[in-house]
Amino acid sequence: MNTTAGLYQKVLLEHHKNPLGFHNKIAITHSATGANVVCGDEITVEVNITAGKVQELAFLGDSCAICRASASMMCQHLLHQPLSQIANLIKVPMDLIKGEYTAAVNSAECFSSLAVIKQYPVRMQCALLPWQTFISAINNKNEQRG
Amino acid sequence: MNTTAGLYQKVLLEHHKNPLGFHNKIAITHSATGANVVCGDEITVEVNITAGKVQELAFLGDSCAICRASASMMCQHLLHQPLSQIANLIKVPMDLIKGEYTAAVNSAECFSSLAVIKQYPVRMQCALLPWQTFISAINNKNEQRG
Amino acid sequence: MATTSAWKHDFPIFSANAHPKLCYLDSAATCLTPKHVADAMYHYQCYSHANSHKGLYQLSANATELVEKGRNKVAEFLNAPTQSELVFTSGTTESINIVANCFVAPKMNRDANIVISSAEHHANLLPWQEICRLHDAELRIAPLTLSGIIDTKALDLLLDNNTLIVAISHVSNVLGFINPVAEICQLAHKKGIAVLIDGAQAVAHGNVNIAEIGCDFYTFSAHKLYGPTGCGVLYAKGDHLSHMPPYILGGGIINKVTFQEAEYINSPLKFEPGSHNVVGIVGLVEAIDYLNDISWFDITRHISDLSTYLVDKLADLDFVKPLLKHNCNVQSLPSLVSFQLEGVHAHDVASLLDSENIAVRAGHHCAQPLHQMFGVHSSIRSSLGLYNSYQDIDRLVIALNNAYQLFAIRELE
Amino acid sequence: MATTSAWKHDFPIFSANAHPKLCYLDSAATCLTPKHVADAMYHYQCYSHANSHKGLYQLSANATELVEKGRNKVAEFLNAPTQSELVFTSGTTESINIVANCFVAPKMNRDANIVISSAEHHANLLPWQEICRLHDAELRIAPLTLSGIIDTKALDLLLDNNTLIVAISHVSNVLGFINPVAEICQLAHKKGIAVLIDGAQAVAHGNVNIAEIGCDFYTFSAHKLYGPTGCGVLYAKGDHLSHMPPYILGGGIINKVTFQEAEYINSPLKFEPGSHNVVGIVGLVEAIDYLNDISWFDITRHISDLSTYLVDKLADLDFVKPLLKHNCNVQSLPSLVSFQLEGVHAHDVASLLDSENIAVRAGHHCAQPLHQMFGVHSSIRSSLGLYNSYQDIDRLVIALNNAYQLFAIRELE
Ligand SMILES: Cc1ncc(COP(=O)(O)O)c(C=O)c1O
Ligand SMILES: Cc1ncc(COP(=O)(O)O)c(C=O)c1O
Repeated sequence: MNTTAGLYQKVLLEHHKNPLGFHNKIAITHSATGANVVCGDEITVEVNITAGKVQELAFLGDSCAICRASASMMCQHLLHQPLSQIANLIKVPMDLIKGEYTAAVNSAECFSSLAVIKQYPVRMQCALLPWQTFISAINNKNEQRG
Repeated sequence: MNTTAGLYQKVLLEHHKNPLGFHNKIAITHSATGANVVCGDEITVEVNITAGKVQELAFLGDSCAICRASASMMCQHLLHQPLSQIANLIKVPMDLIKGEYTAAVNSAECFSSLAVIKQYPVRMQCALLPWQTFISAINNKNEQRG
Repeated sequence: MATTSAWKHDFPIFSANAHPKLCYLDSAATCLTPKHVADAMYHYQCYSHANSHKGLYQLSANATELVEKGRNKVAEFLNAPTQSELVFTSGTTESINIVANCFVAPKMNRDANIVISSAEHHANLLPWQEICRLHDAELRIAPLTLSGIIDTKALDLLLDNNTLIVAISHVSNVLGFINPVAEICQLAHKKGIAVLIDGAQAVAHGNVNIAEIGCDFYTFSAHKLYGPTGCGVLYAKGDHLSHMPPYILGGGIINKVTFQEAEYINSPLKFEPGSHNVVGIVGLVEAIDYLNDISWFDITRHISDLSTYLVDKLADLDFVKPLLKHNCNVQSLPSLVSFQLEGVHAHDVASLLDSENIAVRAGHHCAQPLHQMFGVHSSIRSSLGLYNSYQDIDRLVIALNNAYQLFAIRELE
Repeated sequence: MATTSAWKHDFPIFSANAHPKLCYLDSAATCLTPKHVADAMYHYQCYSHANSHKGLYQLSANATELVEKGRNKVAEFLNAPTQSELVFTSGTTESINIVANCFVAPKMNRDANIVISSAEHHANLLPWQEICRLHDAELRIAPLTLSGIIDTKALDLLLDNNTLIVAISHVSNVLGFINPVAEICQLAHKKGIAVLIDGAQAVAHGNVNIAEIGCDFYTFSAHKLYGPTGCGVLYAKGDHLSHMPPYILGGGIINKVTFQEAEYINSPLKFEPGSHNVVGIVGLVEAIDYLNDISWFDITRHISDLSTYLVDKLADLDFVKPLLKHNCNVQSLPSLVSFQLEGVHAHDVASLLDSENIAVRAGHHCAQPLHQMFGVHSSIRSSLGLYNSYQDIDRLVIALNNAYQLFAIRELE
């Protein structure tokens, strides 16, 4: 069996085994927790937003490899980005996961392992969860801002 | 088409068209009304029991040919019979209808057209209704005795 | 005039080794099954059966997809507005009970009232009667016009600030005429009242267009649309479902549950506890495809041709007493006719017709109060389907003549 | 050791043109369908479909007979005492809801309590939780022994004069052991308390003998017994049903109805409103015949051989953590095993296994509180059916090894 074929691409497994931002201790300004009813994934996304930028990013929780890898890629992707760019930056990977990405794929190459997920509809929600939770987190200003 | 074959035997149709006891005015000592949910048959059986005998017997109501013919045969069969014999007298035709009659059939020849009904389970209840209602009637002493 | 239907050979029951002589005039009770539907169900059951919505493996994901694509297919079939929601149930009966118990019951009080019509099937009477009984509230019965459709003016007078819902059939299963449902929805909505339409008898006879009707709830059963039993639909407008508690409780309807409390999900799945009847949904979807392939234009023309013929032929028989004389003022033709034979019990008619392989319904057709209104216990109902032809109606007419000859009696005064 | 099951070829899904490589280990969710069952359903749907219980014509009478003979067949299968009654429902979920709403709810008050176990499926938890919530009554949870069966002594202590029902599973769908249901019925009956047994997971694994168990209610679903979805059973002892109001209201459940009031019939049909799911019942009956033909002796031996092998093989894998260690003191073998892989999320295991054509269930299996009790979110469940063989278990073991290699991570503290 070619274990790195199919859903579990090499890059994805790399992120799963060595996740960026997993359990990092940061100075939290925003955070949120999301859950996936079907499989019981739970993830907490923690963000430090200062001076209009994502200064730090971390996540924790009991989640599957897809969710975990997706969260790791998110930490890599969004770190140090200005808030004003976030909506754009999030759109590409989320569209890729949902199979709604129509532009040329090479512009999104770093997410190629996410693009496979659209073939596994039951797992789509796993991959989307970190991103959705991130969105909740940055909208959680009022409650969470320290 | 042989219209008198099958369910609607000649004898049965005779009783249906010229029913004995139908709408007869009698001095009622016992009576009861029965209904058949499936088809909406309704029958009232009226009896005059005096000196331990069924002196008179009548029925009325809106019922199908099977029920009506069965009621007519019942009036013929039970008239002038002593109460002590009723249980026995009722058993033969009811068993015939239900297909539970095991003895030689010739002893019940006068009911041969009832014996066909067991082949039509949906109509069984139609044929049984007068007899069941008669049983209710004679058990209705307290309420109905004039 | 073609003597057989072009689609009759799609129905295996008429094949030589089954019931080639069957004259089936009881489609209002349940439609016979086209081979397409039976094949699709068989194929699913043999090669694709799995538990939907809960498994992560491909076989289960495929079953989930069948259900969810089925939901879209039904929405399209009904022309349901987007934003609306569809629930798969076990049938019309369950669908109506859900609305009564989860939409209306929570708002009930002694001052409340519910409006139905006098021509409702027990499925659209008993649930309302029961919640009214429980809350000592009033069940109001809208009358019919002489043409056998709901009297909208009279209905309008029954509506007030305390009316919680108007629940009426799109087509009565005894009278067969199309009720002015869009108009009734407008009347009710003007007063802020929700409307449920029982579409059990309407779905097989022309394009149901919920967007045009504008109702809050619509219900039907797959088996009245050439699909299988055990599968029905509840359409709910907008976010009605999200304000309703679940009805039957079981697996797959919660976000989170502890021994102490449950948090229910917010989607049509809330009303689909336990294992989905996927094979039933597969059958329904195939039935819709089959009918779409024929084209609704052809279907409605076929039925309305037959129905004209049926009404005319019965009118020629002077011993046939229709429950309701067909009235030329009614725009639509009935897809079924209920009647009595003078001096003959309906039960005997049905039995005699059966001996000639003609299947009609006799009884109160689960609409006892309507029969009481007409002053009768029972009637004979002849209803039409795709497989019927002029020939079937000719056979019916001959058999009715026979029945009359054989049974008719002069009633005693 | 035979490497394939003698009955595997009865299941068309394994045929060359379908899923020949499928290793199906999710029979506890739903059983695959033997050709016999699919054929019987197809035949009915094509050649015999009609509305039961309402028509007088032969086709309808035949459908009625199928349902009523089906009732006898099920009674026989369950060894139900005579005088008891059987209702056809849409599944276990509806069956339990009927008992909660129609048997228990009418007796509820604030002082009342209901006893279930901690290993119940949501279908046997939510209906009780809800009626307790509505009446501010108490839901009591009987604990399990270390061997994963209901602790009868502890349960006994929960029973008092205000206990209205004990509702427990015959076999838990997460743990797979046979609960001492007969003993529990005796304990409860001694105190005059009724008992419902949820047999969903028990029916496929040995002779259910209700006369011996002595319960008041027993429920199961056809699709867990190699039959179709959309069809279930509620057994009720003696005249329980006649003291219960109907649940879902609709056609065919009344003696007489006016616009003002209804008089309900007194028979199991009171709980079967609307059109019967005859095709579902036909499938269930065929499934029972199919299993009887194989012989229950052979079935239970097959499953218990496999189950011994499964338990042993999993015990060899030190990274497999069963939710509950199999305990030699338990007389019965489980027909399913739930476990976790050390450091691997259940979801990933299921996906990886799926990529190798192995179907297992991952999640909380509709028993979230039980998982909470074990301190986990989810588990992997492998459950057995007629078509399984040692080979399937060998494949499972290899795939679990792969999954562990691929995914296992050291959790951070
Ligand atoms: C123990 C148990 N109870 C109840 C159910 C619910 O069965 P159904 O979904 O067929 O109603 C199941 C199956 O999921 C079960 O395993
Ligand atoms: C108008 C109407 N409503 C409701 C029903 C009940 O449908 P079902 O038995 O499929 O739930 C029927 C069919 O009998 C009907 O004709």
